[in-house]
Amino acid sequence: MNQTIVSYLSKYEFYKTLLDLFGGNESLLAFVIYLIAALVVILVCATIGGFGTYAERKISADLQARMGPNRVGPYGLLQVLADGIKMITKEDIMPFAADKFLFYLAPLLALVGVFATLAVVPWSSGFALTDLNVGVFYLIAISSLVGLGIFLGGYASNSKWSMLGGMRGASQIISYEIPVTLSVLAIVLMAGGMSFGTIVGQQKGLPFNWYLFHNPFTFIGFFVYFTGALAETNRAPFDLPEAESELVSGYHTEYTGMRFGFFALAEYIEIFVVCGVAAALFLGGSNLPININIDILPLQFVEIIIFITKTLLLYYVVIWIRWTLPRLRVDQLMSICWKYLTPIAIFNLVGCAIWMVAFNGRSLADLIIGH
Amino acid sequence: MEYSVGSIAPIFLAPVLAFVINAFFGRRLPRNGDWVAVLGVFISFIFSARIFGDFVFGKFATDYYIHKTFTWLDLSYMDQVWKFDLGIYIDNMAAIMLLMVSGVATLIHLFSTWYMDHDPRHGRFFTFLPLFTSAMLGLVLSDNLLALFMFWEVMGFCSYSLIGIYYEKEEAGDASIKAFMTTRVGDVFLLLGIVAIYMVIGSVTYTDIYAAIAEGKFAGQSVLGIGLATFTGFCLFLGAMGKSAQFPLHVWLPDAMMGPTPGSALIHAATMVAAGVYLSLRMYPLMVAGDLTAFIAIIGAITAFGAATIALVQTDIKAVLAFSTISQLGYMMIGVGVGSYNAAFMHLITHAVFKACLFLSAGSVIHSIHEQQMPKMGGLRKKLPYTFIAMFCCSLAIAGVPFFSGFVSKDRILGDALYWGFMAGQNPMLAIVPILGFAGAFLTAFYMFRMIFLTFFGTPRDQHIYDHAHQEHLSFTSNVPLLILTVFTLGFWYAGSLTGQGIVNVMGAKTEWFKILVEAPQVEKFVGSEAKKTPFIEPTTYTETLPVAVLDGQTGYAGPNPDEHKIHSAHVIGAVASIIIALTGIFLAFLMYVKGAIKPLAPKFPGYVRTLQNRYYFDKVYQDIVIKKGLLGLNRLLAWFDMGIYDRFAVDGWAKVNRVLFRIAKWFDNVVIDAVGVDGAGVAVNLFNLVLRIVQSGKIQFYFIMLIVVLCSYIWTLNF
Amino acid sequence: MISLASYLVISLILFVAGITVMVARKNLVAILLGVELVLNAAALNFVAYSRYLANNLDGHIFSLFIIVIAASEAAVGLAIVIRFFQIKDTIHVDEATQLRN
Amino acid sequence: MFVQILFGLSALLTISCVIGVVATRNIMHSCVFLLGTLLGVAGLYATLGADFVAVTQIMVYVGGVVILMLFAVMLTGGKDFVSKAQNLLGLAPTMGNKWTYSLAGLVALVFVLTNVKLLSNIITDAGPKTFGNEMPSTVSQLGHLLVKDHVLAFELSSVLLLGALVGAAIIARPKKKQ
Repeated sequence: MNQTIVSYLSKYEFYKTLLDLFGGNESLLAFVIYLIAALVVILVCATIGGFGTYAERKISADLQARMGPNRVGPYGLLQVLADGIKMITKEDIMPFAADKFLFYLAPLLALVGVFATLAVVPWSSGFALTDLNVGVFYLIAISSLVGLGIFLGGYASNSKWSMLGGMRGASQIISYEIPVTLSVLAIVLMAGGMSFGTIVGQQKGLPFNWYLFHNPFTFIGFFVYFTGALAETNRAPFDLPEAESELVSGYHTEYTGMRFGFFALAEYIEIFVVCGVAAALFLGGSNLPININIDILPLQFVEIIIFITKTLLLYYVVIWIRWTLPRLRVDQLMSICWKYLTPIAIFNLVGCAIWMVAFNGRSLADLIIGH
Repeated sequence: MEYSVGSIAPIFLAPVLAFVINAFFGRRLPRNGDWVAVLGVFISFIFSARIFGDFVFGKFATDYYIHKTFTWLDLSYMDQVWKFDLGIYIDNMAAIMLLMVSGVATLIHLFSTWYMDHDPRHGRFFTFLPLFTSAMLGLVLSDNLLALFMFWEVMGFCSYSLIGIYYEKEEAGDASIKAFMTTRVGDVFLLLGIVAIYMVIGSVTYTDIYAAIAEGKFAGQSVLGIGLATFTGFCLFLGAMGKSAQFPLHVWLPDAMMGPTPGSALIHAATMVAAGVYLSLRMYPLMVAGDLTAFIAIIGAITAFGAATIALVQTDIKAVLAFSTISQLGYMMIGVGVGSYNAAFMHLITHAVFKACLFLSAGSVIHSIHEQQMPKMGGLRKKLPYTFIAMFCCSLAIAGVPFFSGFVSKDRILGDALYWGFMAGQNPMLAIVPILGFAGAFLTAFYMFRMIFLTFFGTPRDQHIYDHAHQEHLSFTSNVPLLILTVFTLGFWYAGSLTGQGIVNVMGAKTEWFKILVEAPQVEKFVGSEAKKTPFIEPTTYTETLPVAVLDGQTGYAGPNPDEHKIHSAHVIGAVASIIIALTGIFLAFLMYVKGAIKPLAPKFPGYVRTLQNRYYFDKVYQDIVIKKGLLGLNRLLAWFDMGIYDRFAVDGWAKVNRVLFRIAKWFDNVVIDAVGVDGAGVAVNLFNLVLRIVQSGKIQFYFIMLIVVLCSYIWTLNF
Repeated sequence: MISLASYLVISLILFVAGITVMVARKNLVAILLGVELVLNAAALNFVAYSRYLANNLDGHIFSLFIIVIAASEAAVGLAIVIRFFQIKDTIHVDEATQLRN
Repeated sequence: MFVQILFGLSALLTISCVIGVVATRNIMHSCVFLLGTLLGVAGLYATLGADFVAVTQIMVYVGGVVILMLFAVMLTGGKDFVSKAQNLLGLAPTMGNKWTYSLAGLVALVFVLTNVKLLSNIITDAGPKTFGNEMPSTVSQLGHLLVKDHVLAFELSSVLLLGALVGAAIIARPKKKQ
């Protein structure tokens, strides 16, 4: 069975108390725990997604020596709330020639795809919603729903800008899935398992046990993954589907109000998830930077904080890149994927396999220090 | 003595590595990476030399061999064992062969760096040359027929690429396809033979085959009414015929000179064509078990003589050498056929050395004067002194003049053939083999010296070419390889005595080392040879060093032969006869082409000469009969079937049938309408067409429904 | 407990729908869509049998290969459809009656 | 309990979407319903303990096939057709109207019933045999099966995929201008 938050909690005494409270009905208790945990995760992520817009504006302002939002609340922190209220109260416009069914469906698909990935994000060693044994694979698979949502959104709007944006988005996402998957596969190969628990568990201890520093191939692989992930989330410099200077606003040109909000939210949460995966796969995930062998509940919260810190640092890098690099052309985008990233990723995969055989899976640091 | 895989594998892997490097990065490297190729082959030469030294200079017993295997493919499922082993098998023969192949290949690579310099296909050439060498080395190293077949095909592919390297020339393209397709005929049979062997004994490893022969597994089984040993032996020999250019599959080799000359030297003279002979020698017990020796001898004799006659009239210097290669391969096959096992193998080695040298010399000549036609040469002796020395010595060797290697090996074959044909009490018709052999030897001496005299002696026949020829200087890449090879055309390297007849002993106790080391496999020894197999990775613990005393004994000999005396006298007769024949041939050539004392005989037999110039019309016959009449005819038949029958009857037929029906209806309409009734006929025709149209609607989906309906009714009828 | 029959019924529905789509729709893409449904029905059956009848995972392997084949079938089929559209300017299946030109 | 609920939801999704695929005229909507069906089937796989197959199903279909189909629909105009031109006296089916739908459904039903008849003695068996109610990870077992027992099919499928890749690229390439 897969490890889940329920199976983790069942180790503790208070679980028995809770079980008594529910009259010994384990299924019901598990359902309630899952419900609460899922709600918490979704709410936290939605908040993070919302604050993503705030962070974006604040950091861009910082990079351009401006002030950024500073009127609503202290340091403009309540700007998020104001934006949300504005979005909800806006008129929901449906273009006359739009395909109504798909027009409604598209933002939901995007949002569902992102929320579904949250199920396997390894917040900490115990507090993952579920630790699927095909976790990484599942994450990559289900996140392609976002691409589908973007494509359908572009199509359903029945507008040229949207259509172009949607097609660009779909082709970009399915292309960049290949280098991303290949570089993730290299890590799966090293860890010997597809569940996040296995992968993160292999990177315990000091930073040189992270897969980032495991061998030269994984080091390159991290950058391949990160570049590909940027493209998959339609972030600059790969934000061609919504290139405002060419396509007005791309696939969500015709969307207003909360539907537009769904797209935006999906994008920001996806960035968070992708950064989280990068942190879990390459940067040691939620592990403490020291090796301790005690398992107490408060430690889980420390682990969550570590994981979120790493993720947010990467999140900062993403925003930093957006406000630093200019946008690519379409042909450059494709040639980067197919001519550079994919071959490099394949090379990395083969290199990792050879490394595994040649050095018995030991890391570079282990080889240097280990004797 | 422990051989780890690490000390054997570089023989094969170093050239492969060179190939990989040159294939992927060749263009980026200085000089297109030709030095990588040379280095790779040289490494394999060093490792081969070590093994050769251990095997030849008395570290092991004469019947020692290394056999290491690993499981390549394990498809065992439940309790069915189905797995396939690959491995390394080195015995004396393989050790000698390895040294020869890697040594000759090293020199040829070295020469090629000079010859192919500034050639537009430089890089491509140096990509395929090491691959080719590695395939040949792999073939020698491999311990089973399937691996042999794989390397065999790799070599076929390489030769295809190297012959067609100037693919923009139409002849080169044609020649490469011809070489590929002709050898393919043999290869199909080779594969058939391998499969047949696998079906019977469940393994294609040499040792297992030998053991199976000894245990009599082949006896009593038959395929298509032919004894199994005969069938498999014949199939394997057909493969060997294709690769070794034996009559009637020899047609590809003369055309193969379209490639660069060093390529020809490596492929079509020294090593690849020897693969066929090597296979025949490896499978010699099978050939004996299948009573194929007489057949092999006759094929060899026909090839030896026929190719020699064709070589008489060739004017292209490379064509003469190509036909002499075919002819010499014929001698090797005679050797296999008449049971002269070690002489055939020795001739393989000596021939490889002097033929490589001859081809390289020809390359040197061609490179210097940019001309291949001998009538335009002449007097080049002064311009190309080193090449002349090399070519002259090699010609002496191939002609069978004493003190040279050709004499040692060829005369042993001819002596054995003489004994076999006349004295062994066989069918008197088989005397044709030694007769053709000696006649071929005479012709060999004649045409080789015709070539030498036309090229190097006399006065320049084309002054312009002569004046523009470069004066040759001693250089490490251009003619030192030639001279090194020339040194090894001397006889004493091979026989210990200069003539092979025991007249002058040079190397003491190991005088007859070829005879001691190389002998036909004694199949009985291999029964239960599983124990000698060692796993691939662990260092082998199996050691069997022989006390030195045994080396001086006669272990290598098969035992006292009651006919020893007869054989000896046959050898003496053969030696004397062939010396006389060779000298006569040389002298005749001298008279004809230097002195002019005898007019060339060609004008007196115009018809025959034309036949020879057309190479006995083999190409024409293949072209006209096999390809035009056979394959093209078949194609035409199929096309006719397609167009004439299928199209006309099946497709147009429907239309015609419809039209005919309409016509009938019309007739019916016109004739019977008044009598019978107007509407009836019309409706009938309509209905008929309707059924027809429903069945033939051209709608995929309707077909699909029909499919399901038919399938359902089928299942339904089966089950109820 | 869920029985084997319930899976088979769902697979049956998928299969019937697939055949219906394949036979009834006129759009070439829709026909390919029906093929996917049929293949899915078969794969579902394999996995269900693997769990309920057999004692091994061979059914999973089969369904994996079915997925592989479906993917390549879709790629090639859709390529053909697009090519057909370039030539004929329509993807009506009844237009696809010629073997040449 | 979870499994039963998941089964119910997946079955509902599958069946309702499959009806959508058949019933809707809009080919684009058909594709989206197909997506729902495939996700439902993935859910059914999950209830059968086939975790790897389920995720592969999502990966290949959602990420690949459905997007490919949507692209194809978009590139070819996305119309569905109703044609009555080929009506042959009402005898042969005219494809694309309600009669065809009924006929096709009938044909398919007959086909399926044939098979049900064949397999009826198997179907009566109940209760999972493999693993009981436990659902252990199948990933490592599948890996071993793929490279041991089914290695030939595995290799062949890689060749097939390469062939499909190259073939699709060549077929769909726009015509060169003469």
